[in-house]
Amino acid sequence: MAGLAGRLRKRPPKYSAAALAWKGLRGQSWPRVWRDCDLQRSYDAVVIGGGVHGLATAYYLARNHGMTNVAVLDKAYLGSGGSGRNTAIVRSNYLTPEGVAFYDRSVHLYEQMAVELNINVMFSQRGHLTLAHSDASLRTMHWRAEVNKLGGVNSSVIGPDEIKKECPSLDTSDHPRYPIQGALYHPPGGVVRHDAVVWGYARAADHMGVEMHQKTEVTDILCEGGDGPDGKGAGGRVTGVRTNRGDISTPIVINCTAGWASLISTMAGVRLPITTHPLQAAVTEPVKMFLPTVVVSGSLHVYVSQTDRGELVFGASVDPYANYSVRGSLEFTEGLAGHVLELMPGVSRMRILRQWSGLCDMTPDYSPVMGFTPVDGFLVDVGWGTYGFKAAPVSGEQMAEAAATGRTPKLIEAFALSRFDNGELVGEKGAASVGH
Amino acid sequence: MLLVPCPNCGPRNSTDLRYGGESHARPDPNTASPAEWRAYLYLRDNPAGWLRENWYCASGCRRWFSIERNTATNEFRDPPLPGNKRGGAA
Amino acid sequence: MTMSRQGVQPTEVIDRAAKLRFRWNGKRFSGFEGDTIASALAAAGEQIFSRSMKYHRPRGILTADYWDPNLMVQVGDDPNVRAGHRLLESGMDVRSQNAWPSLNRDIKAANSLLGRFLTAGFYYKTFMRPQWLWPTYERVLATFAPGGKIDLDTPHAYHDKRYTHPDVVVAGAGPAGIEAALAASSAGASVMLVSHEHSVGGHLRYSSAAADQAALAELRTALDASDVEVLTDSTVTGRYEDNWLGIVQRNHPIAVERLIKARAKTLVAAPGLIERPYVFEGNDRPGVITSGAARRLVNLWGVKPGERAVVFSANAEGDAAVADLERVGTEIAAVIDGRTGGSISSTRGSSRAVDAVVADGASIGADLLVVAAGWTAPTSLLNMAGDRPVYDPAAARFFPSDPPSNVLATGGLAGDAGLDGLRQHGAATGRLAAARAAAVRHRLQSRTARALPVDGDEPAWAPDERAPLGRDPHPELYRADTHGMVDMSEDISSKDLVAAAHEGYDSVELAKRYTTATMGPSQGKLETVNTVAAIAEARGETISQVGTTVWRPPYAPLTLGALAGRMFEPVRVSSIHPWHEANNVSIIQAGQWLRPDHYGDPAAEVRNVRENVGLIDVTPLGKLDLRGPDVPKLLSLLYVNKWMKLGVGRVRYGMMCAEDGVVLDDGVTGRLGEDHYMMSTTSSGAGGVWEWVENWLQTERPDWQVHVTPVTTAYASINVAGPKSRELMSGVCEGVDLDAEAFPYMTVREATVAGVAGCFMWRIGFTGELSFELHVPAGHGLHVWEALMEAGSDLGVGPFGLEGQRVMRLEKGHFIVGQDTDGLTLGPSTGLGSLIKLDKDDFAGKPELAWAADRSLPMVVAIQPDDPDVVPEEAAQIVRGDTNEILGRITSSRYSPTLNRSICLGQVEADLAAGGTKVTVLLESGERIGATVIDHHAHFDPAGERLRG
Amino acid sequence: MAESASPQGPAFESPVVRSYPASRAGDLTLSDESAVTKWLVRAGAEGPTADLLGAPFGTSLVAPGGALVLGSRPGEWIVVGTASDVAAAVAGLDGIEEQEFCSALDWTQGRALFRVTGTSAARMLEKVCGLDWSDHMTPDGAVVSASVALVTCDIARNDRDGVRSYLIFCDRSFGQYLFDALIDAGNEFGLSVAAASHSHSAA
Repeated sequence: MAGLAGRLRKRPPKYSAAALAWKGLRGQSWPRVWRDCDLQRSYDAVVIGGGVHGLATAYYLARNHGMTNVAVLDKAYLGSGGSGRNTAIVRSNYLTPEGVAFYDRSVHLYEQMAVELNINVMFSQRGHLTLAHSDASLRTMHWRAEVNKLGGVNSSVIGPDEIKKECPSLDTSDHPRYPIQGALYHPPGGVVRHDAVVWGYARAADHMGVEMHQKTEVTDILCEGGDGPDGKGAGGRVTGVRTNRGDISTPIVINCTAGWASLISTMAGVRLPITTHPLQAAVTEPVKMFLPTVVVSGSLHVYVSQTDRGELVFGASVDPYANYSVRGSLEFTEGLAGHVLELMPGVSRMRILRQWSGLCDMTPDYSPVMGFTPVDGFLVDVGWGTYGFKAAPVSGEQMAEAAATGRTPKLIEAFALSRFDNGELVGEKGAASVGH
Repeated sequence: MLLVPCPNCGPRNSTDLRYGGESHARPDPNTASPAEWRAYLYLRDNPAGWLRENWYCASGCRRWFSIERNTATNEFRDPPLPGNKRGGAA
Repeated sequence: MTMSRQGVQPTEVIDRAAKLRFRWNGKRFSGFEGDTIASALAAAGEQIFSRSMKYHRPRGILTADYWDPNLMVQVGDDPNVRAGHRLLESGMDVRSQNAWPSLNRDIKAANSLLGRFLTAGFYYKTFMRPQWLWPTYERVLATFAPGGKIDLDTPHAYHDKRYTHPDVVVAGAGPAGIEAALAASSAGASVMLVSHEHSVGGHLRYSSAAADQAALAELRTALDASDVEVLTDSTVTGRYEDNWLGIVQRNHPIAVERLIKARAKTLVAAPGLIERPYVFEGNDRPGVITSGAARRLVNLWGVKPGERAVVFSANAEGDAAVADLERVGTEIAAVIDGRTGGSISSTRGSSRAVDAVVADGASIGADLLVVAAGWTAPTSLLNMAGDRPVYDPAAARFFPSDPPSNVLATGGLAGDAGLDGLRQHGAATGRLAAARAAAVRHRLQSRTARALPVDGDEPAWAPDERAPLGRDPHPELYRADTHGMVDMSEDISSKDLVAAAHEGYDSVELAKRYTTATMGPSQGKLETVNTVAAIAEARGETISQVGTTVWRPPYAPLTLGALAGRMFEPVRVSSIHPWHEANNVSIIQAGQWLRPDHYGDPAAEVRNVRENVGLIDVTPLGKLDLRGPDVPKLLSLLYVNKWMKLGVGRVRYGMMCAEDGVVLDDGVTGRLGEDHYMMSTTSSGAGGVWEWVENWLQTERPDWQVHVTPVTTAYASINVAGPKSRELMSGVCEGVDLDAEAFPYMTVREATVAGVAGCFMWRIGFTGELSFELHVPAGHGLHVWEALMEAGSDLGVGPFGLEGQRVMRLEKGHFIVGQDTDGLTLGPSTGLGSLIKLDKDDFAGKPELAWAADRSLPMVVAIQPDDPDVVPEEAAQIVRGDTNEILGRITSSRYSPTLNRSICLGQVEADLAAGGTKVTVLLESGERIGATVIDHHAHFDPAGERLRG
Repeated sequence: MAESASPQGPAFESPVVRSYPASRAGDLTLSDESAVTKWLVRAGAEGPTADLLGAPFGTSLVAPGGALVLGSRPGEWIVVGTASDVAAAVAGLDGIEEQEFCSALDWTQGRALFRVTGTSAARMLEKVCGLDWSDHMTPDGAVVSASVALVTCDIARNDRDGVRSYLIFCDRSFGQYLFDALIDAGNEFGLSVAAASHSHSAA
């Protein structure tokens, strides 16, 4: 841990109501939430991507494995990618046992996050409804509920009357084109203030000596011994990364990017089962609270929740064609509005205020690609599709363990890149519904 | 709404077409190794730039065609070629 | 501040003869036709219109237009209405938002005393413990949510949409925009001019200068005489790929709001400029207004904004405001000139007093403070086109840098000039837009088969030879020597922003996210540049160094109703549908199809089929007409089994797998003639299989001679099933020998049924009974169905629906693709592995299916609960004993009226697939029951004697 | 290999089963022409069949005998008219089979056919279809396939006496839905439902 002592800092003031009051009275200001550091020539590990996954990985490397000589590199600012563009939904009601166990751990970590990181991430476990509009989707809901229960996850199928009780704004009559026949109800599901998660991990990692480097773009990954050009590719090992701020030598590089996962992995000569599609989202003007739960409709490809500020936040399924531009489209908001009004006719006078999009790395089996690659020292935490945010804490924890111990933790064995060589894909593909 | 230059219909709204993904040759099913076949099924170049890909003019001429598009800027390189290779698993 | 209506103004837009009565917070008010809600209230002396989000500070008019953050009101069930823009209507019920118990006495105003503690982002730093209390905290915080109320009973009023393809769309109808539209139109282009305001003219509308009024009259006359399509009270909300534009029309006669989707060949962006508030202590006090607000109030609605005014002016508009105010008798206490270093430090005073404190500390008594501190260029449409506008400190605003060449900027967005200069630039822009549109049109026509042929080469892309507009120098006035509100709708002060920057949230995006500045209803139209300026100041950098944030669509908010429009939801019905509807049918939606689920008693329908004969309408069954010499090769390529030797009149079952070996679809295909086949697919798979077939033919085997035509609804499909079906058919059928030997199972014949020629009759069925599947020319489907019903009346014929069929197919153990299989189910898992012929040269998915042979795969099996009365839920899990280890699941289950017991299909791990294996099924109730895997998929008639009958 | 013409026997049942008030013929009229004989011909985009039928992709013409031939796709034609007119138009195909691979099938039962006529017909279509209906992009005689109210249709511009008129073909099962969607789109322009014109070739 070269130079660690030199860069450790005295613990800054904790956040609390008392501290707020004190500083308020004294008119004092708060210290920087994380430091600006010079880029070192060498680190024990380099994490590419300053989003929730990269920051959580760095945090757990330091907290659980004492690896603090770690740099997190982001080509823009922290949380500038999917972390700040998602709809902040957290749930664990997946279809497969491996998925359920994994996301259940994530929910558990989210529940403790505010205290552990000493920042209010506003995890609002308001309940999560996945609506079913057909026999087929209702069957899938039952399937998920049964697997969830076996995994110890609170999840059950409820009927239109109970749905109406949980969420009065939904049209549970049999009139609409897509009548609501039932829903998978998941009480622990909810929403989190996504930016706070970014800042919380960054601040906590910073306290332990991890360095956050913004506006630091990785332009190449340096390898030796691989079967490809420049020693890249299978059989080789990582020696460092090249950035717009100079070269860094490191034995471990962890690709925690979304949207650029293929491009970064190509730098190490690793090809991925990923295509990148934008996922769009939109927010309305605020109105007084009326939507108590998170509502998802797989068949209608829409999910919606109301923020504490009173806005409705919407998302849909990814754009139909592969694309790296995040400009957003009109047809997205049109389809979205139509589907929302199918569910909640009463909101037709609410106005869309802003739309945006983020990049999603879609895999063939709707499951991530995590862990080791054919290049020694190059790890991936990618392919997060539309469900990366909810997995951030557990991914960070597991990736940190993999990087620190050199062994694949049980919880992520199913998500190994090698499954695509032997054709043993993850069964989340069985659930034909948007992954929110 | 992206305009996709269909070789038969001319420029059409992207919602009139079905996206067929990256174009690449289908390996010989009788000689392909598991690695080759699964690369064909699953692995993608996914570049941020020029990409040859397949489209199906579903609402128009109902013809599959292959064309180069820049995935960062959404420009197309005319003219598209009819037919060409398929885009992997259904 | 005391506003009041004055004498008639030459420029006013109100009709004083037309009085409109309305309610404001329950009290009666009146205004005139042409008033906005806000101008009518202002004329009546109202000064507080809303309470601020966090501190609940009283707020009055700031800009008196669409973007005014303080004028959000509730009108009936319509929340967040822009009172500065929405025209007054008789009988409106207008209420203030975000105030409790009343606008003038708001209890939460106490928050302002806590301001120092409620700094931006304070909520991130507290409420962490005790954790169990957070939900309570959250509920309290949520009560601070701003905005109006929605009425969940609001009906989805009529909305619809329109597509249009004009050559040129001009966004903004100020003098430059109008000239651009006129010039483009006279150059032969089709033009759509979109005015955000209720009438065209831009800033000329509220200028009292004679020259401006003359020009306005001239422009309006020219527009009326032109072919330009003018949309008022409409906004170009977004510019998307290839100049695809969203335009919201708020004043359409038949639609509440109409969304227009325009594919413009060129777009002219002429939105003008938005006046920027100035940041100083007390800048959000009612009575502090922009110079534009003052001029609009006076000139458009004849409202005197105050009795005694201090005017802070840094530009000509501010000076013009002074003249307008004097004309309506507002006493000008002082004019402080921002161009010569003058400044405002703060305002003092209570209720109606707005005393201005200037730099030297002197206080000037007044009830109105008019501020003209500069402009924000609303570059939104350019941002959406990929442009990154650049900041010019000398002019104190952003300018376009390099937009795509089919997007042209003019008017204040592009630069400064006198009226004539602006008009000339607008006209030049219009001519350029028309010239480039002509080139685009030429290209479109030359590449579109159906279009009018064009002769000659495509016109060259017209070069931009417009004389550029100048840039008037303007002082950089963002913040005075005190701190004040930057974002009025979010209650974010410059102090908050500086603190956030010092805390490390020092990029514009981070600061925005942390403080929520610019996130409110005006989306930064007023706040963005002041926000950037505050961050730049905190970082000791220039605005150019800090850069700006990206403006995202929409430019102006639009309702979900407008975006949804008419919600087109195509439904498909068979030609027999009218009969079902007249016969107590219970309909089930299957994708786009409306299908009979049952007619009251599905169990009885099953028994009737088993004992007598039943009819089911299976029209949605996918049907592909295949013609040509190479059809057998095609079938061999797409199905896993063999097809080269299928004789004419023969029918065969086939299973399709995708290239990854996963089951894609199944069905029977029959050979109708030498080179003529009919393929049937699952109902849900019909569209996908057709595309799949075309894909192989067009891309992998283009040399094959096969023509594929979807004929799913060219035929009404009726399955006649039951022991008495042959007897029934013999009564209505001509031209075919129905005898079992002449017309055996798995064959097809052409026949005339009930006088309808050209029917195809297949000896197949899903029910396991002797059955005839009729494909009747669709235009005669109802006739044939009714004829069968009549002919079979003495045989006890009755209809049966999908539910009955589901039960019978389950009794027979037929799996359903997508229910008993899933997205990972490989061909052999269906139990039909013997169908897969790996000795074929090639077929879809062959390699995976070959390798699958060596893998231990989950299997589809028939399962019977040991207790015949227990029906496990579909999706009930199969587990190992008392553990939670999942070994499989029930995929289909029903109570069989034929066997009087529960029956299932399920997927289990390979080592449980053998007949006789005992398994444990976990019911939803939590109870675990025993069940047995049976050695054949068929629970009923495994030998298939009945269907061969 | 042309099949026998549409089956004789009971009367043809249109997919449009609802009845509509017989209102005065407004400027804009919609009629249900589903009973008309429609054949689908397939062959190479160039070759003897293409030469016989004329009407390259995107265009239409009136065949000798009066049937309307639409170049609906490359190497694909829809022939519309009375049974005898259509039979006459496709009669020549039998001789061609030796020269190239071609096929023809009677599609009368499979496709609904509507005609909308009136000066505002294009404005009406603008509400349900995203194509450019201007004279330079879709002149009289033009043929195109597109989504109309989310149903894929073949559309031919076939003006009547100089007045804009469009033939719209869709899968029979969508017929009732599409007919109602067109009526809704036309209300704004005073659309009225007219009786089938039984005149299907160019004026």
